[in-house]
Amino acid sequence: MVVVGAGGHGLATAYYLAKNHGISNVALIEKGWLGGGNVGRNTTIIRSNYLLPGNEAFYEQSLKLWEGLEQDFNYNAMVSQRGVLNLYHSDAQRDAYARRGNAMRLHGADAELLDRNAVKAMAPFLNFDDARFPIQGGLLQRRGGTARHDAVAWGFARGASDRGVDIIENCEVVGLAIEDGRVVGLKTTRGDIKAKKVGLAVAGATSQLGAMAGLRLPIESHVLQAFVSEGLKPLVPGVITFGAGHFYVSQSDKGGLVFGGDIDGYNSYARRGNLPVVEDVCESGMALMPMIGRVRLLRSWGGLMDMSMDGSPIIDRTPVENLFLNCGWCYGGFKATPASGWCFAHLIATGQSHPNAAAYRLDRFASGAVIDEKGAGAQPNLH
Amino acid sequence: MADAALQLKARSAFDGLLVPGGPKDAGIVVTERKDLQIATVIARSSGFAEAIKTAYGIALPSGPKRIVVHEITLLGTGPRAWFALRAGERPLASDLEQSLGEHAAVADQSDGYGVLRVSGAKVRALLAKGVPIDLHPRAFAADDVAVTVCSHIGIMLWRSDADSSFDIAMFRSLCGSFWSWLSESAEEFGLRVEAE
Amino acid sequence: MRIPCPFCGVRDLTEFTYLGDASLAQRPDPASPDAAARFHEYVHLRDNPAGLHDELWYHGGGCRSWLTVTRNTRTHVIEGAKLTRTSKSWTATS
Amino acid sequence: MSDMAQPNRLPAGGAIEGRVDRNRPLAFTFDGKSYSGYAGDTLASALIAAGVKLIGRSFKYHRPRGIFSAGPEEPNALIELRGGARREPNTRATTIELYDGLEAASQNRWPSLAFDILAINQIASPLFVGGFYYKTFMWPASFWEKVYEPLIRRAAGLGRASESPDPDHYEKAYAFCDVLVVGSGPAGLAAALAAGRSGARVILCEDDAQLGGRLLSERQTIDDAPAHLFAAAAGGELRSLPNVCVMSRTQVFGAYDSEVYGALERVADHVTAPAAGVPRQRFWHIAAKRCVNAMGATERPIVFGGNDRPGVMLASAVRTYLNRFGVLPGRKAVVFTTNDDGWRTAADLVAAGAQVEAVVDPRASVDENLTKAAAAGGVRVLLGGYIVNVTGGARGVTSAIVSVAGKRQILTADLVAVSGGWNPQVALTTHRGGKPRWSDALSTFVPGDLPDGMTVAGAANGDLGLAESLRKGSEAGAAAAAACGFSAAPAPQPRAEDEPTAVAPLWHVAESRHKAFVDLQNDVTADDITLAHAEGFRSIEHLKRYTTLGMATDQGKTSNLNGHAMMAALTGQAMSDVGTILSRPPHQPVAIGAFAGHHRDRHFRPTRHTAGHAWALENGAVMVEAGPWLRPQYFPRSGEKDWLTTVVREVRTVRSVVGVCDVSTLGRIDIQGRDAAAFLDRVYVNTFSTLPVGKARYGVMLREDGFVMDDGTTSRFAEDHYVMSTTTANAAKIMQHLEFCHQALWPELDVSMVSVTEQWSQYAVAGPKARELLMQLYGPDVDLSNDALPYMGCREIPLRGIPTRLFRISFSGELAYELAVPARYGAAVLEALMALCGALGGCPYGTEAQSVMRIEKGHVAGNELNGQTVARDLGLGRMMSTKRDYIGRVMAGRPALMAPDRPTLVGIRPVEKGRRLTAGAHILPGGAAAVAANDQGYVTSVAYSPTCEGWIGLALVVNGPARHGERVHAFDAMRNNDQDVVICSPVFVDPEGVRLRG
Ligand SMILES: Cc1cc2nc3c(=O)[nH]c(=O)nc-3n(C[C@H](O)[C@H](O)[C@H](O)COP(=O)(O)OP(=O)(O)OC[C@H]3O[C@@H](n4cnc5c(N)ncnc54)[C@H](O)[C@@H]3O)c2cc1C
Ligand SMILES: NC(=O)c1ccc[n+]([C@@H]2O[C@H](COP(=O)([O-])OP(=O)(O)OC[C@H]3O[C@@H](n4cnc5c(N)ncnc54)[C@H](O)[C@@H]3O)[C@@H](O)[C@H]2O)c1
Ligand SMILES: Cc1cc2nc3c(=O)[nH]c(=O)nc-3n(C[C@H](O)[C@H](O)[C@H](O)COP(=O)(O)O)c2cc1C
Ligand SMILES: [Zn+2]
Repeated sequence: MVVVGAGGHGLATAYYLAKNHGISNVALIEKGWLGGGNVGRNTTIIRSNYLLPGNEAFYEQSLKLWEGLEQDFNYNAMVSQRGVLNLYHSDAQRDAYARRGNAMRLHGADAELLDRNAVKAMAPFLNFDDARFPIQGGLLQRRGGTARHDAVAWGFARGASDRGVDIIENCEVVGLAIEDGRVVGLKTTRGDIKAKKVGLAVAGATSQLGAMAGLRLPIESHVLQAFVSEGLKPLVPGVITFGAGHFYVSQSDKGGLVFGGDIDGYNSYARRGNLPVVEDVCESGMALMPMIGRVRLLRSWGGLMDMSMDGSPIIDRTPVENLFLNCGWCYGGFKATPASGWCFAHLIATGQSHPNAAAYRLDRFASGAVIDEKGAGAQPNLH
Repeated sequence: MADAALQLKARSAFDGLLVPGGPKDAGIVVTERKDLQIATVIARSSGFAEAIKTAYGIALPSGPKRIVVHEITLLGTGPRAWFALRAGERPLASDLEQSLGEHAAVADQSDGYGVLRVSGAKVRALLAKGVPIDLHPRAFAADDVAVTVCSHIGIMLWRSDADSSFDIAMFRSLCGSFWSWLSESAEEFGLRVEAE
Repeated sequence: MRIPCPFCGVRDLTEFTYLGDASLAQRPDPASPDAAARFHEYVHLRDNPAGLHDELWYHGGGCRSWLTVTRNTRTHVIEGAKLTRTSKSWTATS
Repeated sequence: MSDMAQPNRLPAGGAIEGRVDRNRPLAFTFDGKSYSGYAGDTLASALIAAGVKLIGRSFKYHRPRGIFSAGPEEPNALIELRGGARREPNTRATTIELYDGLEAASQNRWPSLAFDILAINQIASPLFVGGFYYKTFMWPASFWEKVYEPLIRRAAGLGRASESPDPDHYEKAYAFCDVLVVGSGPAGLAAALAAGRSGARVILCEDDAQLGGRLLSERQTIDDAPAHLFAAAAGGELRSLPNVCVMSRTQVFGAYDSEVYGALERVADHVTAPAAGVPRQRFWHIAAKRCVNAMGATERPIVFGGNDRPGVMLASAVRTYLNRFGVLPGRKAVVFTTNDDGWRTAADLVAAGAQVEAVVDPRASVDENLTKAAAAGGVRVLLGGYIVNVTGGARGVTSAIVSVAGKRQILTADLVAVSGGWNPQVALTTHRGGKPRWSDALSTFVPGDLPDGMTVAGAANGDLGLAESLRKGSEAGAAAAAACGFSAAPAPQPRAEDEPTAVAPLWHVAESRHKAFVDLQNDVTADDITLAHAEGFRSIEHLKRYTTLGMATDQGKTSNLNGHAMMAALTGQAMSDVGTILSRPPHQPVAIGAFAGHHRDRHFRPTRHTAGHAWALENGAVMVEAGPWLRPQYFPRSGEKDWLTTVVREVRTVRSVVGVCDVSTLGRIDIQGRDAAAFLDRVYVNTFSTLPVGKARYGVMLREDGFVMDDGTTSRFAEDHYVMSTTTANAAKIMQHLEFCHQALWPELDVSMVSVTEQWSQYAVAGPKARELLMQLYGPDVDLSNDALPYMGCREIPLRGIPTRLFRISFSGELAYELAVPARYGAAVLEALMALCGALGGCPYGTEAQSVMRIEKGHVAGNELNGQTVARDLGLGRMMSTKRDYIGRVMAGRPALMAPDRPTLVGIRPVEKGRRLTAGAHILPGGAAAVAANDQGYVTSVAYSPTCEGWIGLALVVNGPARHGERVHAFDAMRNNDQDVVICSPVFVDPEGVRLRG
């Protein structure tokens, strides 16, 4: 069996193939260095505060897996449940968050709706007095938080490797061998590989791999930037997201404020963004917490998002037999890493969708059973 | 009806925002152009160019250019769109409608925009703080027009006839925000507001 | 990034809004017998190439034109841009 | 001048005296103690003058650290500048221009700089090796969360940010030029002169306060005069050219697409606080046709034991302190250099009167001019030598232990000047994806493929000599100008000499036994590199992330190459295969406030005001954000105890008398053309071509994927003239959508649209006395009877000579009109309306009352039009034309969107009378368990209905319409408001619509 892409999802898939299904004859093929894709460049937020039926059970499974992950793979991924606070700024937004919080509770997840005073007690430095969009309260998931992105990749890699998975770096898949509608192997920059089953977990490169199998997919690749400030003594507790602009922030274990905002908004494979988004993010940051004016932005970078048409992922078989697809994570797939690996491994090993990922079908766009949390429609750059 | 309403008082877009005064040697001088009739003109057919020629005796330039005919200033704002202005009370939209007939869609916008004349020695330094286009005379000539965005606010911008002087039009509802940007940005140069 | 609007000249990215692949300007025939399948492809499926990409941008902060821009998605270099409006293309000035 | 307070200041009039302004002394404090320096000093040079060696503590081990460099690459001397709300953590003392009253404090120490308890980390340091987080702090399980993590977090970071809003303001600005020159060393100045003289528009950005780059730091000559005079003269000429803009204190920090460069101008960082109206910093977007990158090079250190002690300094920095600032960083020095350039430091130290114990150079032989000059200065030469350890402590270096051919000797010294060669600053050449190229000759990376429009000149390109920098700079400047169509007669080259620059590679003194630092700021040691290698973190990107090499505020400017070369040695790879890690913008850290400019706090986004805004404020309205607009939410009167009392009163007044509401924020689009009707038929699900002139119709628009996009009424004023209204929130989006439909899909249609939202102020007049009120306004000549203006009619009616439009439409369900008047009369008409309204016993009402009344009528709004609903879900399915195509028709037919069990609009009422409903509650079957499997929908909107005398709500519920009368459960754990509710019709008031036709 071959899994393509040693990002978080590919690594977790290989790990659970070996661990849950006893399948260790797995090669994990990576074109660069392991963990160098989105798993190594995200803002590390983990949470399960989703709204729609197809999503919430999956993300809650993922959060539960995070909670036991370090003991499971014996590596410190610095899972830190310091809470995720989504701010709201209007009555309508409050009600939308109430809807979401209730959906979470129905799925057994934790959620609390805070009013302005409770938010102020938690984060007194936020802009309560001179705001264009005053803070009215927030939806808090205390079990949410962050995990150390690189360590997650390394932990899964170590765990998979210990269980016999071959991780092959600097090896790019350049073609798929398909016979009679069935995948039988791959062509790589380091030679051909035969395979009974192939799972694709290549995030931003999904369309390119899909094209090798003759598939046109409901995916666009977009760049998302992220930012880190110089290291600071503790300033921001947990994760805070701005509800009236594009800004989310947490503080890394090294003291840097790690923050981000919206995607740049156009198709891209360049892994770097442009100034308008830098400005938009910093404007939002200064609207929300003007104490960071003199904090210096240290570094910015970008990753390639596999944006889907409804903003939700795909974990499914494809029209090509034995070719499996894991993609569409948009900018929220880090938190999904454990459950994505778990469910994708389940699908590849058993041929059946895992119940928690059953809605992530490729044909849902044709059928209309889309999972559109934002209600933005078939326009990836709006999700 | 009651007497008070008999004289419905018109208020200009910057009413209450601009207060005349300021230092004599100010680097920036601002005046509201209150006395304007404004209309948008959209060409509907290929007969438009001919209709303009018949009505006004000129060929319209293509591109974002300004042309003045019969006291009407026409600003090219889009491939088929013009922004028309005329000083004074005479209604402009209905005049244009009559002369262009079915060749154009005309809408009265006299109330929809606030228009400022911004001038002074520092005017380009001021506009550089918000306008993302090159206003150097080599790049933005006397009859050039730009529809652009300044400080998150959509504007139309063109040179007025005097040196170092620009006219800027923006939606009426945004005049307050535009003014807060302009007055803050102009502070270091000194700002004087003059009545029209 | 700056986009060369055929009407306005080269303008900053902030003036534009992105829609996506230029094929979105080719709406399928709603009367065709396989309209459902064709609309599904039209609305949802994309080539998403790494390289040259024809794409639709709206110059909402400028001349309000829809543009078809050819841009390299690997380098962001823009090869050209034209008005999307093509058929019956009369100009208002000649 | 002998100066007790500045013991290390070189005397004025000496062979080397520096160029600070001794007539302008400046006072400053460091850790509360007072010092003095001179105008022209940096904080670092002033501290050196004052004899302060210990500046801070290192990140991980809390080791004492001093000043290492004289520029922005500084890894050690980070301080907190200023205090209170202006506190700036992690500020490099080497880049801060001294100003009078400057306050600085050391950071990352507790309780004090000299006595730092966390320095225990030094002793415990085997635990703190690279990657220490990942393997330690694991067991037992709960210890990570409860003990280790909080500990690590408290120890993390360096400086303390201010916890109050930044009091200064920032600006953004845009600049355009033919040629951007980055850096004003000899290369940059020559480039700017060549381009500027040709007439091209040139911008020269220099990070430093002064132009000149290395010319300010060296004792070289140009045209037989001290080189800094050339810089001054060049600056003068450039400033005199009208087409040239010289921007000092301006760092170009990033190269972005389409030849856009980001630059930061520090307008007021060199003064106590910005003057009134002056921003602290200005963030420039520079669009340049060409760029000459002349950023120079950064000297690289060597990794050896104790190389982090205060008193170990880059050799070129020593020269800067001597020649530019006139301060002596040490009295007894050892120079450790792998290249000819380092020898100059020995010469300059001698010239300044310091003692140089030795020049240690690992090369077996060097140019004999160097050794001769050293001997002449009384300097010992130790060829084939290495420093293996430096001893000392918080008070600085005490000795250097040198090994020559295996023999060790101890040299007493208080200064160790080190040079491992020079690294061209390639950053800007790589921001857009370019990869640097390895140069064996220079033992470093030089620019490889360049981004469009950029050339590199001078030390940044590996041209290290002075004459060469001048020549290459001027060639690059002329070529850049020529590419923009400008040329000038070639001018004579300034006369200068190339200094010797030979270099041999040396990264790490392997003999060192003591802690040898690769990354001084992040405390990454040589052992950490070895450990990373052993653990398998061998690619330089893994090395970086595992050890944090190059991830500190200096981004590895002095450490990356050494670390990578050390890893290459371990893996046996060639440096050309190892490559470099990606450098990313910003080149040097940039304050977040600068990127925001004016757009912070309440200026985050523009605010749109209607013409009635002032009136609303004067009349006590509580305002609420509605998209970009502010609208009156309600108008409290004195004595009303809460918003609900007010809103109930407003609703009752409208339903029983009359009320007026400002609805100017709705989008209004003027649509004209022969094909306007056909066009509307294609964008709305229902038909507008059949709408008679003088009538309005409610319409619903879909996205192409079949979901509802927007709704509103569109009125027909002539065969070829409609006015469409959109929701406030969607106005801009709909305009864009219509333009798309026209320009991209159906350009053949004769239709045109333009927003007229701003042209009109619009007021809803609603209630039984609405007609009476409007008749009073228009006067007796205007007929407003049901026949003259029936329900859903619209007319243009002049009001005292003003053109107005009157629409008989109703959102509230009452007899209602919307009156549109040209916006300049908006305020006056509102005042007139309100006077009349008050006289009739009516009142103004806001968005809250409007919302109550629309819920009472079962009208959908934003909460229901949330992008997840199709027309059928909202009870609007019957409007969908079956005869023709329209946007979204085909996709709305997808099976899942036609499914009969989709959640569909219903009304709900509490079972328990008087109980409050909450929106966002989920609907479960009566008595069912609160689990996801039982989730059947949710409550979208609720209101207290004075008309129904109780709370009512709208909900989307599975099979809703078939379930009227059913008792279900509303689950609201968020508000602890679980309760049973009864499903009912969504129309609570006047279902037959008698009132609105009245
Ligand atoms: C800036 C940023 C911020 C983010 N913030 C968050 C967040 O806070 N929370 C959250 O939940 N999510 C976040 N995300 C999203 C999340 O990182 C991704 O959704 C997730 O990591 C994607 O899955 P992955 O880890 O498998 O992808 P990747 O790590 O990108 O893995 C894909 C791998 O496939 C490899 N590959 C591609 N093509 C080939 C080929 N032809 N042959 C071999 N290998 C190939 C790639 O090199 C890559 O290593 C963020 C993403 C970014 C970029
Ligand atoms: N002999 C040697 O081994 C050796 C080695 C290196 C340099 N040098 C000397 O250095 C000089 C090289 O000249 P040069 O002009 O190439 O470099 P320079 O170092 O003299 O000047 C570079 C200038 O660019 C500025 N700068 C750097 N990054 C910037 C940015 N992002 N934005 C704005 N400004 C920025 C710096 O502040 C500096 O003033 C020569 O005098 C040469 O003799 C000699
Ligand atoms: C959570 C997180 C924290 C980071 N912290 C730092 C940091 O403290 N210093 C730093 O230089 N880079 C930091 N980075 C950014 C990385 O250096 C790097 O830019 C990112 O992994 C993307 O890789 P690339 O820039 O090589 O493409 C951080 C990245 C992430 C995802
Ligand atoms: Zn344009």
